[in-house]
Amino acid sequence: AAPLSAVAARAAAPDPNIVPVPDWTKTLGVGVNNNPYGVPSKFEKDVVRREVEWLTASRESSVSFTPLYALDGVITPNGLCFVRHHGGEAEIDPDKYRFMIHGLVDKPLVFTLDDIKRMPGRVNRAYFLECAANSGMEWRGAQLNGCQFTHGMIHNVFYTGVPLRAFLDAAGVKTSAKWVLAEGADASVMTRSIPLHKALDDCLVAFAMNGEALRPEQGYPVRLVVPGWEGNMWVKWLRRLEVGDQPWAQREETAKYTDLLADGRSRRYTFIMDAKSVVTSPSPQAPLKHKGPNVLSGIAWSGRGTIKRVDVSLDGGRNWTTARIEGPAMPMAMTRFYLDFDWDGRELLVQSRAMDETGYVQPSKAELRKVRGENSIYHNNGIQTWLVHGNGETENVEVG
Amino acid sequence: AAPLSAVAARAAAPDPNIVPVPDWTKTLGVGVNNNPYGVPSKFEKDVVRREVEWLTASRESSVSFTPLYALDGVITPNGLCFVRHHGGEAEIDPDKYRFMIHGLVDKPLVFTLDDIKRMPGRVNRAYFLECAANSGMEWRGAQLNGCQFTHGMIHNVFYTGVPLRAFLDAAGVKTSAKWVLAEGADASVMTRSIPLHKALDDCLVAFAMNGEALRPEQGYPVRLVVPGWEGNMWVKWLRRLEVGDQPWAQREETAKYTDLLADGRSRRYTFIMDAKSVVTSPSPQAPLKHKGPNVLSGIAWSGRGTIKRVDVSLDGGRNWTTARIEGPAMPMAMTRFYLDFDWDGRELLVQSRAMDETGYVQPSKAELRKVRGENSIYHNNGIQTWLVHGNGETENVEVG
Amino acid sequence: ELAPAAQKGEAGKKAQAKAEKGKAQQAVNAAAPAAAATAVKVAALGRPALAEEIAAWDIDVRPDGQGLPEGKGSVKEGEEVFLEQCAACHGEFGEGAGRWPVLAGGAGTLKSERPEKTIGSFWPDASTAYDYIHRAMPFGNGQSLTADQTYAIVAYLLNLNDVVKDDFVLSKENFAKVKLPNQPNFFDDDRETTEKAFWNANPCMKNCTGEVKVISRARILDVTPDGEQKGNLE
Amino acid sequence: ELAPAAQKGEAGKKAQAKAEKGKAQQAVNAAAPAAAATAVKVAALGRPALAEEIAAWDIDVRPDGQGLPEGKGSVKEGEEVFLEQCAACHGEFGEGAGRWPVLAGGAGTLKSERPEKTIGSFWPDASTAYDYIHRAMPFGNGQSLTADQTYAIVAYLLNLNDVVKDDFVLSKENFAKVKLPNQPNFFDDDRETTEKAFWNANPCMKNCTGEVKVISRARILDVTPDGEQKGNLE
Ligand code: HEC
Ligand code: HEC
Ligand SMILES: [Ca+2]
Ligand SMILES: [Ca+2]
Ligand SMILES: [Ca+2]
Ligand SMILES: [Ca+2]
Ligand SMILES: [Ca+2]
Ligand SMILES: [Ca+2]
Ligand SMILES: [Co+2]
Ligand SMILES: [Co+2]
Repeated sequence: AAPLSAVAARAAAPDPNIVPVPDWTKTLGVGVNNNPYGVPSKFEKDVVRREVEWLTASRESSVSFTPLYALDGVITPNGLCFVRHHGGEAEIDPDKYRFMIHGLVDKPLVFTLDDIKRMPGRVNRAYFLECAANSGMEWRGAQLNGCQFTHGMIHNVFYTGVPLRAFLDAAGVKTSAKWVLAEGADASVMTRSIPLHKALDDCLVAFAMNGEALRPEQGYPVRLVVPGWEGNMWVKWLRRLEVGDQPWAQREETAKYTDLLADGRSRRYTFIMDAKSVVTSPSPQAPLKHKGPNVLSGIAWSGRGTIKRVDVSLDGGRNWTTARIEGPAMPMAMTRFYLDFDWDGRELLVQSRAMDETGYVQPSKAELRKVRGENSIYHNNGIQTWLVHGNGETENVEVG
Repeated sequence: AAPLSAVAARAAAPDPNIVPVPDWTKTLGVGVNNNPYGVPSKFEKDVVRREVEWLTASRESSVSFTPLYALDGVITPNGLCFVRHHGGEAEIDPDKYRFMIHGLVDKPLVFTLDDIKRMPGRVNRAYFLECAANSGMEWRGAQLNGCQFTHGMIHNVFYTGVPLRAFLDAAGVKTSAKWVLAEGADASVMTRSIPLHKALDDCLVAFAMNGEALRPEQGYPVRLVVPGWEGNMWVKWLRRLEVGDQPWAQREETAKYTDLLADGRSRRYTFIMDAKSVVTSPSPQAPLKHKGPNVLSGIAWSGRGTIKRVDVSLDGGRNWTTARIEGPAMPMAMTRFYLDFDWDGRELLVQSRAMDETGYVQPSKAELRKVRGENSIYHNNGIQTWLVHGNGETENVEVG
Repeated sequence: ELAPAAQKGEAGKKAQAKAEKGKAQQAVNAAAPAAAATAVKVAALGRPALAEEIAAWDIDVRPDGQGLPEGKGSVKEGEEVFLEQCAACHGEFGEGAGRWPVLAGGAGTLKSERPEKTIGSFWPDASTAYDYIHRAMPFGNGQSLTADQTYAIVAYLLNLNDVVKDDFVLSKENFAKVKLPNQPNFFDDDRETTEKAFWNANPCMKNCTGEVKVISRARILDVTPDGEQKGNLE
Repeated sequence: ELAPAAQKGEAGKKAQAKAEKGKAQQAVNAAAPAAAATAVKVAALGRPALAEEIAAWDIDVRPDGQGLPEGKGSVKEGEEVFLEQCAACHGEFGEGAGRWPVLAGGAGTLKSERPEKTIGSFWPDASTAYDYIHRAMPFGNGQSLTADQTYAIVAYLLNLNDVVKDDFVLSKENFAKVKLPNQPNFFDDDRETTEKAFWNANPCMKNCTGEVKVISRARILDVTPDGEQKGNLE
């Protein structure tokens, strides 16, 4: 076992990684355009999206999770944004892409991708996208040993796009309109009903993410952005918007994405993602490796606005310390927090608790179960606990 | 030729991309984890970094340029960040990585990568990195027909790292210290002298970019971040920091990165990158394709702080309109601007002019030549002109 | 060193010298004044959608019957199509094969520890079954069923769920009469009222709980892919 | 549907039931109070660097001679090594082969249209040649030259640049005496003074120029890779 002292030991002999000079300093590396489109270091090959195969019957209707434990900062790299499909990944020729708007409008219209890119009012905004089923496997107790699996259905991306409002204005919305239906061009022909007020407020028709074209698995060439609301509504491969006077009761808003409570009743139209957070390091896939100084790193987000504060507990929720929010804290965007701490090797029960600008405080799992039971599947924003053992190994546990 | 009317024509027959329903809506696409680390759509295969082969004798000491014309928003995707090496791309095993700090310090120290990640005070910041030689080929007149080549030695990334100051504090800087030397572990063993005040101010020892580990071609596992200052100083594969009382007159700060003026004298230590901007669309690689509404998109940045205003001219600098800054305008970070405009097919001479928070106004090329001549190579921040022809084709030109 | 293209410079210089001055002149004179160039007419983008185009994509069906096509189908006919095209995944009686979804049964389970949420036990609207089956089933071959086939399959599934009798024939006309039993148990989002307690300006910071016990451990359940990475204390 | 792992749930439930309560108890009691956990000693990270380690990496040479190793080398010796290891790229007389860098000549060209910037015509400090050649040359095999070889090559390059005579022997001791001719022509960044005119709170917005002419066109020079993409007006 390592000594408890946090001071690094004096090296007895020169470090073989310093003397002699390493090979990479003595021979030329590959040229500047070895990869015209760059890829991560081979030493990072484990930092990938992962599936949980027992979750669904088919890989075309499944999910692969963001490796949150290995990421830092505020942006999710495009190649690591979690993926959830219901009919596989549509591969759309951008020249053949069309977007139709019709229903309760004065002029039903068809737009090409070029048309969308020519619309005035283009904006750039960072938003988190969280699947309402994120942490859904954890309602009945700790199940999956890694924040990639417990919390990896979230990503945070800078979108470039045009306010959906511009398209509604172009078509001319009739006064009787109250809802819109967004529809994808993939094999699931994904649909969701969205209240007109949200569509007119801050939704985007986005064609770029983190600076480049949308990725195919994120809806290339065009997806809907529905800030702060559950990810399933952010229709990918957007082909159609119908304006109507009532919701459509589509499968994804009735059979799914409704929240069954303990009394057998079900809450529907639970669009907003409540404030939530998770410590990404330490976590089961990112155990503590050293005593002494350590940096606890985590993410927090809220569908109701900006994260104002994150508290961290190292003793299972008995005592809390306010963490340092680092980097931009933008409304409805993932926010990074850190706690610098000194570890003497004692077991820890690590938790984080997010607060947003509306004063909402992320509840404990017990508090959440008390009002919702264990059968909601969706919207599990309860406080996560990681048990850090004396040897640094970290487990997903629940405390009570 | 297209009619001048900006109103789209009524389709005579149903669009074959709508009726019948496209194949991608009728058959399942690939599964959710087809690419555990995702890649762009095959339809975006031309959006890559490009070299200009005649520029240098060897591809290990060369540059490949960011395809700015195809990008939007404020972030540069990691795979498309321009690359400049002097000895190829070092491929470093993170477990064997070491960072040494010595010289005029109380305690010379060696850090592992884990040590760096355990340092308190980790931060997340977005900064542009511009090579001082960006636009260097354009001093004597319009040369390269595309903003990828004229302006593509810039990228903008969110870094995660530790203030360099923390390492200097740990080692204990002696009172006689005035400069530091940063050195890379690549085959060029790249070195630059940096004033101590900058090192103590806002420099970062960074290990992540845009949320994930640094890319190999950007210095994996650790690079220096020197906000607002010329890119060559942002030493990649950082292995060593020596503290001293004078600059080292290294090759990159004497033979190179000094600015030869018309009178034969040379300006040195020109670290700050002056305010600059360029219209990325339209541009030679992104011609106008339609009359009627269009979105002009561009980027602006300044090493002296935040971009406060960008003006756009469509008539070669005679008249200017203030563009819309869109998305976050962060200090020493790339800032996006747009101008929504209606094009009737007349020839345009497109320019943009950046202003920063210090009141610095990006000069015209003529103004710049007047004070510097044509032999500086570095720090060409003159206003760029694109000539848009009546058929939409766009050329790099200079006006006088 | 990134110097100007010296080797091509001479040719370039010459070419520049004879640069078409007339053309440049024109470019300048013709340039749109900045003011005019920024007057954008939004109405200019997009083109009118044709009725046939809307019809090709407007496949949704609402609870009030909007979107239902002409057609009809019996439980018996539905059983036939279902056995051919659906049963392999969903079971002959909608009981689900392997991990594929269960479509029938589950009545009375919604308050239990393991609710079985099917069309009969959970779904609020029969229109959703019509919409979804025509839209996305059979999995990988969506929009291949005719209207009559879809009516028939929905009739069969309603029958499996004890909502309609064995001799029932579903049609556009009688669709509105079909009511699913769990419909009354849905209510709209009320979290801001019922979960008001989660808004709290001063959450507890010190000695917030009594004794804290680990009550559940993912490691013991052991369903995580790849197992887990071990700690590596140095 | 992403439901809890029902198929493994039973085993899990049982396992949880017997979750080691003793261990959990310990975890809680032993948890560091948050206050203590945040007291970080910065000094704790990093370990002292050994003298041999510093020596292995501290290869820089400064204009004042700091960093120069013991050793010496003559122009003649330098010529030999240079012809063997350098001339293939840089030419026998430092004149450069193909596009590889020129190392000698260029005197008097700095004000001309095509300045030739070499060690002799441009570089301010001879120490830079020592530092860089030992650090990074021969290209792809840096740090392979001995101190004597490096002194000799620098002597040879100084000689090619007419800075030292043919019989010169460069050494640690006489290094400080070598002065490069262009040294006095370097001055520190003064843009905030000399380019003060670029700060301007109210840049011109209307009718700022007279007639605007295209005076230079990249297309005519035609040195762009891949040629260019054509416009595609519809
Ligand atoms: C190859 C397997 C397969 C076949 C064949 C198939 N399905 Fe499905 N079915 C699925 C999958 C997978 C899902 C879930 C898709 C998802 O969640 O994205 C599903 C979902 C459904 C649902 C929704 C279940 C729920 O609870 O939300 C219904 C209803 C359904 N299928 C009906 C049918 C009918 C009717 C047919 C035949 C016409 C059919 N299926 C054929 C695989 C299949
Ligand atoms: C295989 C080709 C090659 C060989 C052999 C080679 N060099 Fe170089 N040399 C280069 C390249 C390429 C550069 C420019 C590197 C850069 O800019 O990153 C360079 C740069 C230099 C420079 C700096 C030039 C300037 O203006 O900044 C000097 C001095 C130099 N070499 C000296 C030498 C000496 C001395 C040797 C032999 C001991 C040598 N070179 C062998 C390719 C070579
Ligand atoms: Ca409809
Ligand atoms: Ca029955
Ligand atoms: Ca295990
Ligand atoms: Ca030194
Ligand atoms: Ca001579
Ligand atoms: Ca050409
Ligand atoms: Co919901
Ligand atoms: Co400079």
